[in-house]
Amino acid sequence: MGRMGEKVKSCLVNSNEVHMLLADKSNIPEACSYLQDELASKLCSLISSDERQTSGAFVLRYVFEVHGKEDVFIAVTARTKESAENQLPSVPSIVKKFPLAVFYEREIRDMFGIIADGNPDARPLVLHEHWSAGVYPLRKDFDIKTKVSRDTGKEYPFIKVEGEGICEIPVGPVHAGIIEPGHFRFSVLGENIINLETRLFYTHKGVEKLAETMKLDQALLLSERISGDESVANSLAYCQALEKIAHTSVPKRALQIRCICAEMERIYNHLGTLAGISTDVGFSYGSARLNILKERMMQLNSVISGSRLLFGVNRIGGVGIDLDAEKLAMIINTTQIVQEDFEKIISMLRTKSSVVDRLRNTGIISKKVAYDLGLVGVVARAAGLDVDTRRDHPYAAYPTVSVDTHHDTPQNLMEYKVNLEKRKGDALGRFELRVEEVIDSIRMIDELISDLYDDNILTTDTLRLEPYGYALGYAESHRGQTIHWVMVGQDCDSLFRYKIRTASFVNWPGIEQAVLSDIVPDFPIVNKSLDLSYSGNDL
Amino acid sequence: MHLWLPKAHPAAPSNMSALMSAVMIKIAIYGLVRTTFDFAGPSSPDSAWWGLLLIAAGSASALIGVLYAAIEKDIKRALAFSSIENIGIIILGLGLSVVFLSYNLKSLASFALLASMMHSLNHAAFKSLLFMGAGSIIFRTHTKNMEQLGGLAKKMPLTSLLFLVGALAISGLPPLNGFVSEWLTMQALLSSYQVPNTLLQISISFASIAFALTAGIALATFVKIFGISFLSRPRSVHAERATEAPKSMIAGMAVAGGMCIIFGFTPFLGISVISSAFGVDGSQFIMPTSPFQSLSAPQDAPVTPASISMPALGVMMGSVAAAVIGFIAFATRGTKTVRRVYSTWDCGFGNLNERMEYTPTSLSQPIRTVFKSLYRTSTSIDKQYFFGSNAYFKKSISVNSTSKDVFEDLLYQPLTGAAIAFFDRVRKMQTGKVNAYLLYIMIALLLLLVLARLI
Amino acid sequence: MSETLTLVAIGIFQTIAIIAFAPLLMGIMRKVKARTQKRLGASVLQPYYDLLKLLKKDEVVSDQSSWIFRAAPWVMLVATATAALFVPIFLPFSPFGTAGDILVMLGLFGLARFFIMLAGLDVASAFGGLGTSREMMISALVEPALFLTIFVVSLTLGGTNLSSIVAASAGQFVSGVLIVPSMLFALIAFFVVMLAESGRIPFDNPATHLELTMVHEAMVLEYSGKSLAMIQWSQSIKQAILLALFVNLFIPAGMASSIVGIDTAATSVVSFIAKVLLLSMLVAFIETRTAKWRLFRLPDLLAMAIASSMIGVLFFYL
Amino acid sequence: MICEEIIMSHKKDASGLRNSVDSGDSKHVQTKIMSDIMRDDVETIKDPVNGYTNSQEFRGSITLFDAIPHQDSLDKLCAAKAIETDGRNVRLDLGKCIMCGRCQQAAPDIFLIGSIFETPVKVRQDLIRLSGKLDSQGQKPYEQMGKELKEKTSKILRRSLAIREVDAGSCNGCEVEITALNNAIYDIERFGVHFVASPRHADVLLVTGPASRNMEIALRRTFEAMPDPRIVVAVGACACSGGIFGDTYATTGGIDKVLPVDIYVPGCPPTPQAILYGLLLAVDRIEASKING
Repeated sequence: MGRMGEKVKSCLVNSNEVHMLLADKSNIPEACSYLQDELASKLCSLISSDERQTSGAFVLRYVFEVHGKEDVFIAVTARTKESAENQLPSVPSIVKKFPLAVFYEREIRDMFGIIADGNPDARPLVLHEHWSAGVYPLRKDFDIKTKVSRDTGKEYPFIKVEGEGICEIPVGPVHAGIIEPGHFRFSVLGENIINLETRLFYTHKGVEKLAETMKLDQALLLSERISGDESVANSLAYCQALEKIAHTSVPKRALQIRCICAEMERIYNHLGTLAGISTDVGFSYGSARLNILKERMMQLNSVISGSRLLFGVNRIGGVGIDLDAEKLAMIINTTQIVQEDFEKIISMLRTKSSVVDRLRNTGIISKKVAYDLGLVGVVARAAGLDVDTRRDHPYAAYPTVSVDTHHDTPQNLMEYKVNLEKRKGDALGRFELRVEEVIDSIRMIDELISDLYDDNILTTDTLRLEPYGYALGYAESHRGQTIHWVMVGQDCDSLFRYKIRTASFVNWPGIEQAVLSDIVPDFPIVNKSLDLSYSGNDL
Repeated sequence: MHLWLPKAHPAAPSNMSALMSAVMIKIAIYGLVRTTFDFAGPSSPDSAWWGLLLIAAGSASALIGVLYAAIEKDIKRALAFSSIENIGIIILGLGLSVVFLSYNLKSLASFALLASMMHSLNHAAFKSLLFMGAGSIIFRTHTKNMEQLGGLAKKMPLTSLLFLVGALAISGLPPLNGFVSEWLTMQALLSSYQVPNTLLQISISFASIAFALTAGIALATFVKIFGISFLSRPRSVHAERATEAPKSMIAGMAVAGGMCIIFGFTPFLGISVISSAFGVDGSQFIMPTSPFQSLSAPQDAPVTPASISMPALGVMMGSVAAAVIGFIAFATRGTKTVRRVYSTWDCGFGNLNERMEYTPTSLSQPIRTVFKSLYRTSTSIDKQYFFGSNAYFKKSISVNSTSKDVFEDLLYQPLTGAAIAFFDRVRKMQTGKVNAYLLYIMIALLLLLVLARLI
Repeated sequence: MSETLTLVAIGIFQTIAIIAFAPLLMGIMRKVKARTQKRLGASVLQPYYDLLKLLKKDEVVSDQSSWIFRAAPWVMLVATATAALFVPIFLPFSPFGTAGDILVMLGLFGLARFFIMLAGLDVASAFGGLGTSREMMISALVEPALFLTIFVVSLTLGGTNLSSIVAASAGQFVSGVLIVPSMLFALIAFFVVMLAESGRIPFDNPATHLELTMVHEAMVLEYSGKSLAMIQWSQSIKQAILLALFVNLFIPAGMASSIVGIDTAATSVVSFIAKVLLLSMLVAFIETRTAKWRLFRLPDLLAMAIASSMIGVLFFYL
Repeated sequence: MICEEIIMSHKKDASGLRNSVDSGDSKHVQTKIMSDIMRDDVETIKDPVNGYTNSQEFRGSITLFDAIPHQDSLDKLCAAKAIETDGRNVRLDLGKCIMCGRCQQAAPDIFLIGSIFETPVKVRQDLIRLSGKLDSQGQKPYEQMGKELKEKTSKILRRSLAIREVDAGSCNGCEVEITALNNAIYDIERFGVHFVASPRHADVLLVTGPASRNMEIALRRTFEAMPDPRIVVAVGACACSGGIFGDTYATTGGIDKVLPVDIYVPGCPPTPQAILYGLLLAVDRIEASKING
């Protein structure tokens, strides 16, 4: 940290997190660049919190994930406050170097009223144009019950593509299929997509603000409902953050059950996505068959957790469900049957030239775009980035499972690296990767079950939290890395700030890049193959 | 007494000049017919090459003309390209006639000639209608660029109705006149199996592909021209402020539209005019003399020929329409349904505007893509970014697409240029009074027919 | 005179039959599709329930639409129902054949299509335009494929008059020479054209719910109530006509050549129904087996159909 | 339980198929696949509403017993604020309940969670339980007034129901379950129910989520775009009342704050059976009294 020495006021280490407090907010861009360039780390979240009551300023934390072997997160922390009455606080923007920061900075401006100086995109993000100005919901002085008046007549300024013959196709927020709401504005010349802009946050329901009014256990239920199909991953990240603050050790059996459920979640969602891709290419037979398998998995979910979407699996300090021998046998049987059927259906899909043709070279996300935008999960891996939170930052029982068989031996690793370079980042690549992950997940479940500890499912320790303690919790959902930052309140039973950054939030900007070489009718395939959550993004 | 071209708008081209053109072009065709049949010598298989040449030239001209009409965004130029297409079809019929004559298939030859001449007669009717309609549009909106038009059906209801008649007719849809002559041409093409020369037979079947493709694209083209100009939302202030064309213009179009309908339902009127004008021997194939007699292909063939009867078709469509209306009324009896007006479905976003409806360029883009080798289009996208080459922050995007092409430069530019220059000269004859124009049309038509009779 | 009247009565009867049973055919195809997807599927009568419901529902029309939008469903239904008059169905001839031939039928389909494409543009939505522009491309290419198929058929069977060609086809089958190479190639082309014309996979996905991928449905997104019912009905009539034509042109087995006896007529009716059912099941089954093609690969498929007919032509001449 | 049945029924099937996949010969695999397609054993369950039970563990309907709560903080316990208590009586709003099961753990003498789905209702009040008894304020006068109109509606829509689904801010959980209605197991199509792309074609507006503020206008516009007669079905706790997301700056607290709701389907998320029940109830194909279990 030599070069940054005098600019860093203090440094604090908390398990695998390094928090460096900057002396002045003007050093933010320099510090961030330093972390990316010198330490090969990647911006993975930007957290703002209103700590005016406790420390007299808004605090911004730029969280970096060190890329490589070490399991370390570095948070650049800076403070900012209103310099004068009626003037919004500001920080220097980092978008010039970090294009992925644009969504974060726009979000912080909407929710906290902190301006990012130098960000050319000053359009509202979370609070749509009809919200009246001067409303900053995540500030502590904003009451959650406030009903903000509605302004009329304002329009969101989409980029207007100049040129004769260009027309715009507005799609959404109410889509034709059974999907979540979001608005897509295509500028097209006939079938060719010239530009695409997304307008999201239709499902914004104030999750982060709501969490601040809840007790810890209630917020756990909320975290499951950030995105209904990622309930295990999100609640896991939340629980792990709290357990990290309290330094609680969770029983091993609970950790294993967490992993089993996390993998089951991955399986049923990947099956759903693959079925969706099959529907979107108009191959209804494949989707019908895959949906049957998905239904099987969901019925299994219902048996083991009491909820078809695996709600209620995680508890702070353990899990809420136990798996007896009967249930374990059922998991093994069902996954085996699903796997056999699945392999059969996939081998059929692969022989259908009409299916493969529609996926190949559709929705290409290059490695450079994936890196620049910091994409995560299947999308990033399909583009050739070697990222997987389960392996890079092992949590729960993943250290004991062979998550990634590619990194076992040098030969495998070599082969895998070559394979990575060949990946094109198209819909077919994402399709194949999901297929692979389904099989991998079933293997991991087998491994976990065969090695299941006989132990408690909930820690017997009491949760020892300290006021305003904070930590990062993270997990790899089927969409990719989800990172939650939890800061407990003064009474140690409520939340002071809960910042959720799901995989979808980082992956959404990728879609605007992915469609540029495609035609309009292929957009649904691109969209489905990226498998993005709106609710997890909009919060 | 309406003045058609106020002096304040000298740039606005006249629709009447265009109408004249529709007739004048036929004089050139007439010249070709006479040359062909008078100087091509006695009928012998050796002269089939001339027919084949005409077929080739006709089908190529038809196809290329319609392809250019399909992507054109200037309404007058689109109609001009469509004229090239139709002349192609006329020449194709002529060529067929020559080929048939060379093999001494007299009845087929006269049938093909009839098809060709019917088409030129019909073309005169619907193309003058369309040109007049275009003229009215230009007169009221001061633009001939379809990118600026739209929504005129509500502003100019009568014009839109008449233009629709013309568009349906030129697309060869029943029960209008365009269908009759296209039917005749198709039958002439189908009869080509009677030519005892395999090479010719196969060549003609290739011409059939071109002809059918032409017909298919022509339909798409006129969906585009009518749909873009008259339907959806106005794309510019000019179109927004448009009002119904003056009565005189409507009257002119109504005459031509009436001809499209009359020649459609009673093709025998046109046939008798043509056969008397050209002295075609009508005895060799069924010549309908009464409204309900059907029109048939020549009976050289060993099997029952194809036939249509347009009046019967009209009666049938009418009775089916009555039956449908009756059935729907019966099926919905007892239930009172309401028709409510609400904005177009916008996926819940609201604020639909004229930028969110299809433009003519976008509409024809799939066709442009399919035939891209013929168009050689180029599209350049210019993107400006906030941070140099950082492609994630777009400042502005502009698109420029062109469809310059060798065909256009070498062949059609001079041709259309000459045509437009010719129309401009004709325009000088205008006096600005509608009856004078109508008189011109009648004189021109009569002259044509009388000339034909005399020579 | 009475014989003419009988003929007319039979003609009207078979036309009404095809119009009335067209939705049933749609229902059967959906049922087959459902069964191949391991589903029970809707009742085969479901299309009728849908139509009846729509007839009783209110309409919501766009404030941007003009009279074209309101006229289009009527024109569509009248044009397709009139086309049904020309098609020989149970018998190898239609008494209305003298008024028009297969080209008239195509012209009527073209008329219906012209209006629905205009209706797509009329409502000023991007989706309507999207559907219209795709339909423009497909229909422009279907036309030559279909015309060339007719070319082959009329060369082989003589003329374009539906009654005479269907009769000729039936006659040829009796004499045992159905397998004419040119007809085989025409059959392939006609099958492709039939899929394209009735908006089925791989051209269009009749079950799609995505505005951006639709062709036909994108143009009718704005229709509701009675108008929608008419459009759906005419769509099913068109499909039924094409299936009937396919069956009668290429597999005329079992068709009575005249109306001499009750038993031959009955055989004719039964065999026709059996053939159409089999064919519609085949179409539904093929739909299960293929995905929708990329939009700009469809011209290749139609080009293949054109080429196939052209080969048919060559076979006929050489 | 069901899973076991499924497993049993497929064990034989699966073992036979594994051989085919392992055989390696691609042509062989092809023919096997072909024969597999041909053998269209229907997976659809007969009566998804009554003849089909969830797993024993499933958290569905809640029964309320007449017991005096011994815990003061019972109402503070519920994350969705579904429980209200004055110390003696307990008022449970099933329209808010997210089926987390915390109340049963805290007070098993009052709450019992069953494995059957909670029954959809036509009147919001019917979702409120007061110490085991149905709230007597259930009947509303306007219900009687609109009865004739509703009967006409259900008569028209009885055999054919087209659905436009709108997500008004849900967590995607309800969407997963609504999508499941289309799969071969539930196969909603056989009831004449299908999903359509355009609200112009729709009879039912199936809404999920707490009607987020950002979706409010779009939701209204979708409803306006539908032709009469039309039915609004609120799916899930969020749609019924705002659920765990409640009534905040970003939500409106239930679909009935925005649109007139005809059917409330409780649950978080409701099972496909429950949604199907709600749809059939909307067109009177199921009698409201025929509550299973």
